[in-house]
Amino acid sequence: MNRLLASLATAAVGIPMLAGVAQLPRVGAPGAPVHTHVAAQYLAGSPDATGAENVVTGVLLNYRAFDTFGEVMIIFAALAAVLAVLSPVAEAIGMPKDQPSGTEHARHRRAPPVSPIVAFVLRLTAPFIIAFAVWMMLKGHLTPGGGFQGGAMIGALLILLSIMLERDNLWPRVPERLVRGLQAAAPLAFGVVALVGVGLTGAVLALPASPAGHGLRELMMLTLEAGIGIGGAAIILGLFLAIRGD
Amino acid sequence: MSRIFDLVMLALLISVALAVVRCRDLVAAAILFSGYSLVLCLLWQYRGAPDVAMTEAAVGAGVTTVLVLLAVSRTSRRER
Amino acid sequence: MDALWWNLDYVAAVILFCIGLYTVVARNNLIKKLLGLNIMETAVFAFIVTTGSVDGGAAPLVGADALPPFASPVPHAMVLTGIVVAVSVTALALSLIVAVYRDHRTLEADELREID
Amino acid sequence: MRHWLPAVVMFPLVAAALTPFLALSRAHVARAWALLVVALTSVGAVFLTSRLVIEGPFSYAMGDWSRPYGIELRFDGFSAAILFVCLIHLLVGVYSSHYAARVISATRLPWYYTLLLLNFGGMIGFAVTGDLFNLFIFMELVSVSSYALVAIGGGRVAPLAAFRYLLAGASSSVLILFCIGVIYALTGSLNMADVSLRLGETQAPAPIALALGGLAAGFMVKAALFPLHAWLPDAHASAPSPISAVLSGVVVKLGILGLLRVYQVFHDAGGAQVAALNEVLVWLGAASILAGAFFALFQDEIKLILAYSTISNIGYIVLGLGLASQQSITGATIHVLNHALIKATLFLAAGALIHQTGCRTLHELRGAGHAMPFTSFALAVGLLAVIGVPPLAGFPGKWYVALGALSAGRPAFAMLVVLSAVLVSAYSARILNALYFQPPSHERILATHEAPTSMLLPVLILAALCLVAGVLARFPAALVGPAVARLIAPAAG
Repeated sequence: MNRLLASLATAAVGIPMLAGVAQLPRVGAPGAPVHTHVAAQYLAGSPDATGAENVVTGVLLNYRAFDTFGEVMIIFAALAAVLAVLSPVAEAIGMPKDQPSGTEHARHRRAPPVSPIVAFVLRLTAPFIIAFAVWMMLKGHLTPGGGFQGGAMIGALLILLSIMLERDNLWPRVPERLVRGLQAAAPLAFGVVALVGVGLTGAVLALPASPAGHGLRELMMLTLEAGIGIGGAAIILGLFLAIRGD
Repeated sequence: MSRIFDLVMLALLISVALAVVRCRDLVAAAILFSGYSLVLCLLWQYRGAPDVAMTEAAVGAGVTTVLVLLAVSRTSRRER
Repeated sequence: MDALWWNLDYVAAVILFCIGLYTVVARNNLIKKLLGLNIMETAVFAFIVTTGSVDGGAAPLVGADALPPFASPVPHAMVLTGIVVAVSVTALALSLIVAVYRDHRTLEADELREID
Repeated sequence: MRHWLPAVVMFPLVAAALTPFLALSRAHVARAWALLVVALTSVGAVFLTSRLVIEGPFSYAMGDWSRPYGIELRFDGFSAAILFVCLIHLLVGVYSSHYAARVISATRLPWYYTLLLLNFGGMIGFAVTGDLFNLFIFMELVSVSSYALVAIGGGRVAPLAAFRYLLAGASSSVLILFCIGVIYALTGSLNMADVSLRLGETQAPAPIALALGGLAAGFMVKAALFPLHAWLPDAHASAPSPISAVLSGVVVKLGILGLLRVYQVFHDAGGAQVAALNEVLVWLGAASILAGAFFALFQDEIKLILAYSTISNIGYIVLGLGLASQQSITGATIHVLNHALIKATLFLAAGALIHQTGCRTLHELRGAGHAMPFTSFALAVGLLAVIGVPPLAGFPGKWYVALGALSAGRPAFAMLVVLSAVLVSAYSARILNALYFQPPSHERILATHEAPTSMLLPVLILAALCLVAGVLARFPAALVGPAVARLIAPAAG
């Protein structure tokens, strides 16, 4: 019965979608409004109007920077949410005592030891991964890539390092205030750039377009990229550690 | 020629998605989902969207799969 | 019906969306429902990226030697943000799944329905 | 200071991101910081609303990129709802000090206030943005923080209810994003005003119908309209009471505000399709009124009754939208604002009862009216308001919707609005009967004393506001009037 209901619901949504999608402009048609309206202006004015040869980064950090600010707030909200749901419910009155988290930690500590091959390969490739990620973050406005891709890569690397180093407790004890500061790096970067933008150009999240301001515009875009990258990496590591049960 | 590549990739995408849905073992489903993200990444790279392909590879195949495997390790592996 | 042949990419995206929706509604395991949700999201991202593509279009990098036509950059920016939203929702859903398992020791929707 | 509009959105969000950095694990610092941020943002909201009254709707181009190349924030009659969002978040913040310390574990408290601020900033962003994709992003921000706030109290039901809420919310968000993709493919722009113009010119009825239907369905799930409401009762009942007040008062209204934006975007494009959608909304709204009130009759837990009452009140609002006459949409908008006050009063008062007595069901709460006179008085005022008794806040919204039904030539729905008050008064009477006219059956009822002032003060202020909002309904009606008039005006094309 449940499967019939589900397939009916899926058909009720799928069939109108097919009908609607069929009448859209042909895939890849150069004359479609997608290419002639706003996008044409972005592509035409891109290198000098936004200071980014990679137009996607130009859109993300300049034309629609407010969207990226919202996106950065969402990934931070996910971290706050995961920590709110999984922090140990120990001493709330009338709450059944949650399983002692001590055993949780012990179970992780006795995790199978990391094989030497993985350890060696990781130690070998770690510098190159970091170099590539930092290059992608800082060169995001010229070649494909950007803050968030670099941040995701550094986050993945930190996850690998945390698994390996934690086993023989080389994992550094970072003060909590620094951790929370790094995790809030991206919204902070947007706040700073917005204020500086208002000061210079009189509009929030506006980068100085005048020829004199090009150097400053480059710096502000790099600040945003670095903030998004560092913030993204810290949050992805935070998500991993929180779901694992630290 | 380009049309054929598109159709092959789309067919592969749909078959991997069906495999993810039908697979009983959740760890295998997570790995298949990582493969699904990589096929999607290839398709987008071909479609002229390198930024999106890179993000889908790093985030979709990388972070999502790691988090799903982590959650499976803390809960049950078999889907009844 | 030839419109459907030319927009085959859109049709594939809609098929993926339906696979995901069916999984979310019909499957019993909470993690499988979550994977279905991810398939739905990636299907919409595939649709949006395809709307931005152009025949023989190069990546939107307007460097010195780049030749038009370029793919439209706005769908790429939308999907980039969408992927981040998808991973955020997935991370929260997984932590809820861990919390549910800690309380009820099962992830099957029918068993859970009997409990509350 | 013309930068108030972006400041009102960005300041609370950046402040939310700094909360863990400032507070670390000290809950009182997080709470003080959250209250300060909400208070400052309320000043901005009051300033923006006064500017709206003087100048009429105005907009702000983010990044100095004019329409349609950049993102445009637009403050019109419907955006003035952020005043009520500020008010409810301020009172919930004050209420949460004592309540949250007992119900939520100390390690989670700083994150509780961070998520509350994120929810607050996201809701304001959603109300003022004039860009379709930006609307989606702020909707997701509100949704993610709401899912977590439902589960933060812990307990047996909360995480499961939050997961079901997440699945329903995320599926509808995906459908909404798909429709935004279709609209972008059709018009090549994401700015609402620009899209509205360009949609009028395109001759592709099928994608327009798909986009309109998909967006409406997505926002109906967010607003928990009748057939798509299954996720709401468990989520709103198992959440901590201050969060239930925010969810039922503010977050559910996100779907209604979304529907209003959809009407604005598709105003010129699909005349026939919009009429068809109106018809669907009318019947679903009517069904929601009856179903919500009917299910509320059979619940024993006080917060479940209030959750089903929310579904019933969303029915009134959607019925008002569907009737599409000047009075009915004005009535719907007033009821959006007044219902926020009423449901906040009810959930906070019920939360105070549960917090003091530890009992959740009507059977256990018997006789609490005499043990906690002030809280029960506020609950009684809220219940009378929900029925729609004239001087109180529930009356003007329903009255305008009934008048709108008559002027739209559908007296049956006017009758429905009036007669449904019987069903609503039935479940309200059950609560009042249990509180005042039953001998206490649970020994803890005798031992309880009144709620602490930090919880009692917001509840009494809200109860007073229920009366004030009922009497002064003319002002929000005047504020929203022009925006509604533009919505009703025949299609320009």
